Amino acid sequence: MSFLADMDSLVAYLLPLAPHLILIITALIVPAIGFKSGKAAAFFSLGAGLFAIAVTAYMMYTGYKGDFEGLYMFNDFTALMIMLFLVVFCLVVLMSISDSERTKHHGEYFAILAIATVGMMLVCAAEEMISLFVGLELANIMSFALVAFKKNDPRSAEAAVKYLITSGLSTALFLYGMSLMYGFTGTIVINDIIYSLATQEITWAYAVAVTTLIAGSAFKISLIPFHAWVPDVYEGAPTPITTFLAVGAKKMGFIVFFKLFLLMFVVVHFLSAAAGEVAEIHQLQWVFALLAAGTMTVGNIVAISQNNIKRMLAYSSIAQGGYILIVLSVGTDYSMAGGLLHMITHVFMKGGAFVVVAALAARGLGESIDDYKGLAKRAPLVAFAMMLFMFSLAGIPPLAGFYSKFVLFSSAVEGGTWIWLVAVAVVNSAISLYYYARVVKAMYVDKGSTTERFRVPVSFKIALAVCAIAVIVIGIYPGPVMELCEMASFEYINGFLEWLKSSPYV
Amino acid sequence: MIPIELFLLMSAVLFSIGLVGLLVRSNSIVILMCIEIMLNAANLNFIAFASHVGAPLAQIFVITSITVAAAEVGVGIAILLHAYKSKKTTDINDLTSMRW
Amino acid sequence: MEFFEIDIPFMLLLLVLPLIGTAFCSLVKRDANQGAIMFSGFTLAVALVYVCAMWTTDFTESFSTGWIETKYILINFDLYVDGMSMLMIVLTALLVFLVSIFSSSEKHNPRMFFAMLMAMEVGLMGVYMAHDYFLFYIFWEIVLVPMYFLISGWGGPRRHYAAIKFLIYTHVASLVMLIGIFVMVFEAAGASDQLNFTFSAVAAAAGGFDQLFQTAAFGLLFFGFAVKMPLVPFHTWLPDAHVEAPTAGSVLLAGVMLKMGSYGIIRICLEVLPQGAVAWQPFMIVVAIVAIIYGAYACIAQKDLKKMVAFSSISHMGMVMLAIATLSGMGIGFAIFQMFAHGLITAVLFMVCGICGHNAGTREIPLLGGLAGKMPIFAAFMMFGFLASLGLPGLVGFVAEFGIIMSFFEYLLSIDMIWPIIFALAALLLTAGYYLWAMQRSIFGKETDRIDLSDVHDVNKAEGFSLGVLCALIALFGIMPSIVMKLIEVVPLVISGVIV
Amino acid sequence: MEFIQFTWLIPLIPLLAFVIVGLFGGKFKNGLGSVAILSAIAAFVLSAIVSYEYFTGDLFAAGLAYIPEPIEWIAFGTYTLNFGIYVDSLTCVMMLFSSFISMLIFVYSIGYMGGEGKRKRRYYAEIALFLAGMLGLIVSSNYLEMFIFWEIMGVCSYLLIGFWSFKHPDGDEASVKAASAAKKAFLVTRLGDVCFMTGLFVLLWAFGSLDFTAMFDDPVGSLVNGNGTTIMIGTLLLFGGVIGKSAQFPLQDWLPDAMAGPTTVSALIHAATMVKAGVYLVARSYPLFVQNAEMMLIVAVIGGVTAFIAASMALNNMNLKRVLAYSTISQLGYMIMALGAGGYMIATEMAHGAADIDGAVGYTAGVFHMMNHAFFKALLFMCAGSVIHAVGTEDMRRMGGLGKKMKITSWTMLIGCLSIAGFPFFSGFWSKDMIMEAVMEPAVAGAASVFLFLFVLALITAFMTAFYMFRLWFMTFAGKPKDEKLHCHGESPVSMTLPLVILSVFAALSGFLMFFWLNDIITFNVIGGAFVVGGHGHEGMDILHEILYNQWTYVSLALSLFGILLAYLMYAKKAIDPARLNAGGNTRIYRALTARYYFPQLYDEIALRLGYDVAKGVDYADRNLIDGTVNGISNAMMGSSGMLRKLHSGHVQDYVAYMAVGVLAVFFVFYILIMTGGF
Repeated sequence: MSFLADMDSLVAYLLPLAPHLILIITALIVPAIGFKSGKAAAFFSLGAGLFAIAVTAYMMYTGYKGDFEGLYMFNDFTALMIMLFLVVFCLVVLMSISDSERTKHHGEYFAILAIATVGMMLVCAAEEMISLFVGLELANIMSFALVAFKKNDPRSAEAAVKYLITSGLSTALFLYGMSLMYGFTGTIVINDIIYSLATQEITWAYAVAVTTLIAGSAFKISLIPFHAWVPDVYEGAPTPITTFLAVGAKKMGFIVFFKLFLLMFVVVHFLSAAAGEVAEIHQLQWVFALLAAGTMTVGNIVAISQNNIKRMLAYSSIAQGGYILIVLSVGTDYSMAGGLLHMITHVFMKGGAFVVVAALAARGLGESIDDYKGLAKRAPLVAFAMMLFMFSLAGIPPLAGFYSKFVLFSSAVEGGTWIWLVAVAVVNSAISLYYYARVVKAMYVDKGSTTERFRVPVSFKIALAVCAIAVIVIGIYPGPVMELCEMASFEYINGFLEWLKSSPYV
Repeated sequence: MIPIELFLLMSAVLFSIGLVGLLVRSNSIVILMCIEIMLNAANLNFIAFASHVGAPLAQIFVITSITVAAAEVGVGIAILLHAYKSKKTTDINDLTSMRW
Repeated sequence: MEFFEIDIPFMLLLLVLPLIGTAFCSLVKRDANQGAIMFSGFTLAVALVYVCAMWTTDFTESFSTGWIETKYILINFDLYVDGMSMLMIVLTALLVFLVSIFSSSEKHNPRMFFAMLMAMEVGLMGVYMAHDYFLFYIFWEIVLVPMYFLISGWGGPRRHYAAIKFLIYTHVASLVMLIGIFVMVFEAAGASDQLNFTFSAVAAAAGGFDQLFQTAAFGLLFFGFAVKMPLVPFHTWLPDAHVEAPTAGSVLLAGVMLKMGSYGIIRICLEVLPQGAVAWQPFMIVVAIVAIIYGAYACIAQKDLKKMVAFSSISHMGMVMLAIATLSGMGIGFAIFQMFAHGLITAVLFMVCGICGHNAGTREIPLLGGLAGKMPIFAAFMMFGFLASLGLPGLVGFVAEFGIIMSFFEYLLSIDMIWPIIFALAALLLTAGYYLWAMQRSIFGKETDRIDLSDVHDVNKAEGFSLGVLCALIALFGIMPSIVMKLIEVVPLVISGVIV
Repeated sequence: MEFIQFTWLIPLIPLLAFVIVGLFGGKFKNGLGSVAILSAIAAFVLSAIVSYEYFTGDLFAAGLAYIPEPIEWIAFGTYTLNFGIYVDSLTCVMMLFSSFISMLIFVYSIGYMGGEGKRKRRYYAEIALFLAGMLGLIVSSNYLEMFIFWEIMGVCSYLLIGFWSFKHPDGDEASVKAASAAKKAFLVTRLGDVCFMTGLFVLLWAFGSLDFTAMFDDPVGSLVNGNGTTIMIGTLLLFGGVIGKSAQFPLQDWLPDAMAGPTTVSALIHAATMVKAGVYLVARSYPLFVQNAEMMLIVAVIGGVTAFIAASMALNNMNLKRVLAYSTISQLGYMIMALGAGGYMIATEMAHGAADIDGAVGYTAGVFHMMNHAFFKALLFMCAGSVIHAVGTEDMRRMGGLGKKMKITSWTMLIGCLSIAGFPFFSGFWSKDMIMEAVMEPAVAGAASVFLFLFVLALITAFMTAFYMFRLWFMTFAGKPKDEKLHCHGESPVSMTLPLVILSVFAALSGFLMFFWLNDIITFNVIGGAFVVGGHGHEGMDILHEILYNQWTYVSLALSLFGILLAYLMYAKKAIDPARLNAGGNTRIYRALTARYYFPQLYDEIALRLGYDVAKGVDYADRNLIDGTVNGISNAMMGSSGMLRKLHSGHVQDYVAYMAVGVLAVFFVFYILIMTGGF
């Protein structure tokens, strides 16, 4: 009996890491399957991903909150993010099932994918710097490998090299920042770091530390001017991996920002409120505002003149990063909810767009926008889905992208300080409409060279269907998802405030 | 006892050297080494602080980061090899097929 | 009334029928035009039943159901219909029905074409019924997409330029409007951290808005609406869009889409931000006068018949703005009247332009001449439309113009400054001038030899029908304006009550 | 009272005819002209019955008007605008002669427009609408209603003047001219109409209503806002409408051009309907006009000047119809002048606080002359029409000696000329002398020396009228044919000559009506401070006495006789060569007259500068400034996009450099913010 009891305790002990463990185990098994057939490996990892989602959802549903040795925690916020990454994982796996670009090493491919996902999930869950760093690097290193996976295409290798070097620099910056941070704070537990960051008066060394930290994670989010690698890598990488980077790895950087800086602002405001002063705006919020404005502007403007659709989407996802960064400058839990929501919708619309690209590539269509002319005649449903994703990205109602932008922008209006930022964002999303509409026009209005129809592989069809339905449903009935995000953000920020109140600091 | 500032200065110099190398050298292997230098500059910081406040956590961090760096280099070399196979060069200035 | 006890589905019909129509038209193998005519016909019937009910008892219908309710956001699916929106709804239903008939012989990708028409109808209906800012904005934006496709898919030579210009320009405007909405909603929410996007909630809190805030918010919203109307100098998307758009597109664009702007001003700006309106009144007056005169003058210089008509609708929407800017119950009433009248008249004008371009092969006035000989019926319709548009008494346009200038006159008397009335009167003269000039050069005079008129044919049955119905209505409401006025009476008195 | 309550049918019958003809006329060969004619006859008969009932009824005896309860047309704000019927003696006279003459003209059209084929339908439809407009205007019971019909008439005139705007019998040139003439007519009258409309605004604001009943009894008392000055402004604006419609100075210019239309249309416009509407408006609004003496002075002066100028322009014109057109303008000037003079008397007396004012001669004379003029001008135009119908040209220089070929036409036309020239005992004689008297009255009363001047103008005009009318007659009918090529196919068909004969009777004798019937009908008195139209007239014998024992009568008579004689000498006897007088048409005055005192050039210039040039400027600004800005922005976007994308050079070390720069930038921004403490 004691054994069973031990089993129970063991389960209880590992429960916070359940989703991670599922994927790790998958990663260990998949290569073995992969030797026999790539498809089987794909379906196995897909199943594992779905199972992990189910488990996470159930844990969240039961309101489970857990902590693993003070290293990793499991709460609504992490659960939501973990599910997000798992969804990305499943999406990418779906896209990879019949990926003609990959010739061999199917098993390894999915294993690496799983490990990368685990890395991102660890970042969500990390409670102190080491595990954060490990998670980041795990995801990073795996993505180099994945980017290079298109053996027969030199562009893939080039992309991998560029990614390797730039991200190496970012890692160095991040690590350097953390080291200095440790110097000031003498701790690597994030909550303590946040508190001392918020309370310490700011010296130039402090500024260096913070700057390098920002730079390190700004690379992941590809903020201006840390974005230069994005178009090349997105173009060169296998399309599923591009998706993985665009809708997955990007979010990792945001989570780092949320973990370090958003909470820091919360503390600042909380303390000033406690001291009965008016909450003045932290300088970093201005920095983030400027970064956001610059990012969305440059991203959108450069995207106008892109002819390769993958590059165009790359720039558009840079711009989307800019939108989400608004959260950092606003720093309310409402805006954070908007940010999370936009992350989720972004998964589906941008992911969907890439699925279309991959699906068409699987049928030998090029990546230039001109190759999409007359698509509405050739593959009506795919074209329709693509139109949905484009308009959703542009923020045309009643689609998911519109609603998340709606919440995001509206949150920035509060207080009136950031209304200029909203204005910039608004103008930008108008500009973005130009190049999104360009794709739609190519598909629906322009005449194609040929009109013979073709059908895309079923796995892509499923992926498309999932994304399209998600985009429509979230657009028309965003209530539940919105509630999830609000719950997560509220729980995240308030949980921290609770900790702060109970902590010896106040 | 040696003042901590010296260590910080040292690591800063190391970091800068790495960055400059990263900027000017064209051989991708060397660039990889520069990155290593920068990482180690950070590690030096950690060690310095650790000995300064006498906390073990930082040393754990250093060990971890060395491991990670090793992994990174491993994958990095593999990728460079792959690039060399397809492009027959280790000069990153030849890797400019994707631009604009 | 008993009949409307079961009104929940009944009111939604106005949205659902076109929606089904859209799906139907895009899915059927052929005869999409029949589908469009059928569904728009049903919608029209429903709208007419409503308007009759309204005409007997001037009631206002509303329908509300929860939609999105979270910790931070409350958005309801609220619909509300009163005289003003009813007029616009009937107009929409009528015009969509008529243009579906008018262009029922569309050859190029008819399924898509008629699907787009029906989609337009959904959006327009929604805008005029929505009573929740989120909903309002959604429909407001939905309208853009089908119009974009109509222009860029079935338009003239420069259609891509015109379409994208239309899309971006109006999109920017609506986003600015959206900011205005956010600002208002936040102000209304006050301390509570739940943003309530329903009209009713904002209206309830509107009393507490202070002058400065109202002025600012009014500015944001007004810009959004002004681009849509459009007012000079935010109008340049309109002529291009009109010139390139297919006839059906132009008719809906000028007939009901421009009205969205003025509708918004009356429905939102004036009801919620009266003090802001007062603060902006001088500006509005000036802008309106500029639009009127500028539009009229621009018309004189135009070579393209359709472009001329486009500018004329800028001028006439300026009239609407002028009436609204008087901020008097009478003025707003006649603004609505003019919106309705202009909707009917401009539809005729654009249909005529379309026929001219299609049958005679060109719309360039210098190339035309003496068409009346070859196409008498066309000439008759054209003349009727032009005369109606220049405000001939006995036709609907006159009533509107008379009332608008009268209310403007009263406003001027109230501020002891009469001379600006000159502009309004000059506009009347200019309008007559460019219409008569265009008529003289296009349908009168010696038969042109610059284009080949050997095989031109007169209007066909479908075109004749739609034009005939419109002309009949123009005459009817011109002779018995009280029919329309009775519906309007419900609205502006309420609003003018709000005006401080 | 049975029929009078069906007065609303009078305008409605022609309106129905318009609808019927317009819809179904195409099916029939003669375009359902019969329907139009029948409607005119019906309208005339009905108006005759109505008039009879009104005059025999006790309302007339009581000096009241028949005003049934109006129906509400539209209500807004505090105002209610109605549609109603207003029948008093003025209404009756107007509708009687206009419907009667229109009826004759319609009949005449059978012959005249015989050759039009399919387009008869359009013609008949439009003239029916025209008549409907006029009758509606006459019976309407408030100004807005009046304005609506007024405008409808304007459109009809536009359509009818432009009837030949494509496929003109005289070829393309003429058709282009017709089109532009139609446009001019509409625009000029539109200018007047805008004044009219503004007047409506002022009055509506002042009285709070536009119903005659509300405005006419003691107007100053029934004011809601404003004062006498407001009425002055309002009436002035109304009179602006009159100037446009009745082609008074300075807007007289459109009427001669309007000759481009068919002659029947000219007859309709000049005799029965359109231009009379202006005079009618003045007569109808007398209660408002007489509130201010200055107002009436203005009216009178405008009338006198118009009369003189128009007559002078007719002196040397060679176009048959244009001469008639000028004569119309000048005769209208007479009427307006008379109304002004009469009103001036009343106004001054009212200003002195007289409660009972004996009816103004001016009013009677003006309306009376309007009726007579209707008869003889219709006659003249129809004669001219039948001449043109016969010879196919309007140029008098090519005519001559037609008298032998067209007996009836020439004789009837002679009657017309005598009548308009004021030859004794023809209708024109009486009314013109009453006008002289009316103008003289204030002059001798010393109220204003202006009237002396006007009187002189009137005298000269009388002389000129006689001269140019007979010049016309002699050049056309007397002598021998000048142009051999000109083929004249004899007398016109009976459908055309019959109306001529009937009208000539009226033109000759209608003047005598004044002595036993009209004297008690065309009157305007102030009794007990209230305005009374009709009744309380002078005895016919008194009027006769007045005229015959007035020395000025003989002066004017002498002048007109001299004019006739002069014309005879110049154009029939050829004793005097006109060329000697005007140096072969090279004197400045001659050229000024042929150029109509350069009015057309002036107006064209104004229209060009104020209209087209400004429009060009606006268009330029629109294309380049406003739209240029919009396109400029988008181009700037494109350009910067093209430039920025070049930064992505593909060299990874550049990317690293950007990152390094980025780090520094973030650091410095952050540090500066720390120093400055945020924005």
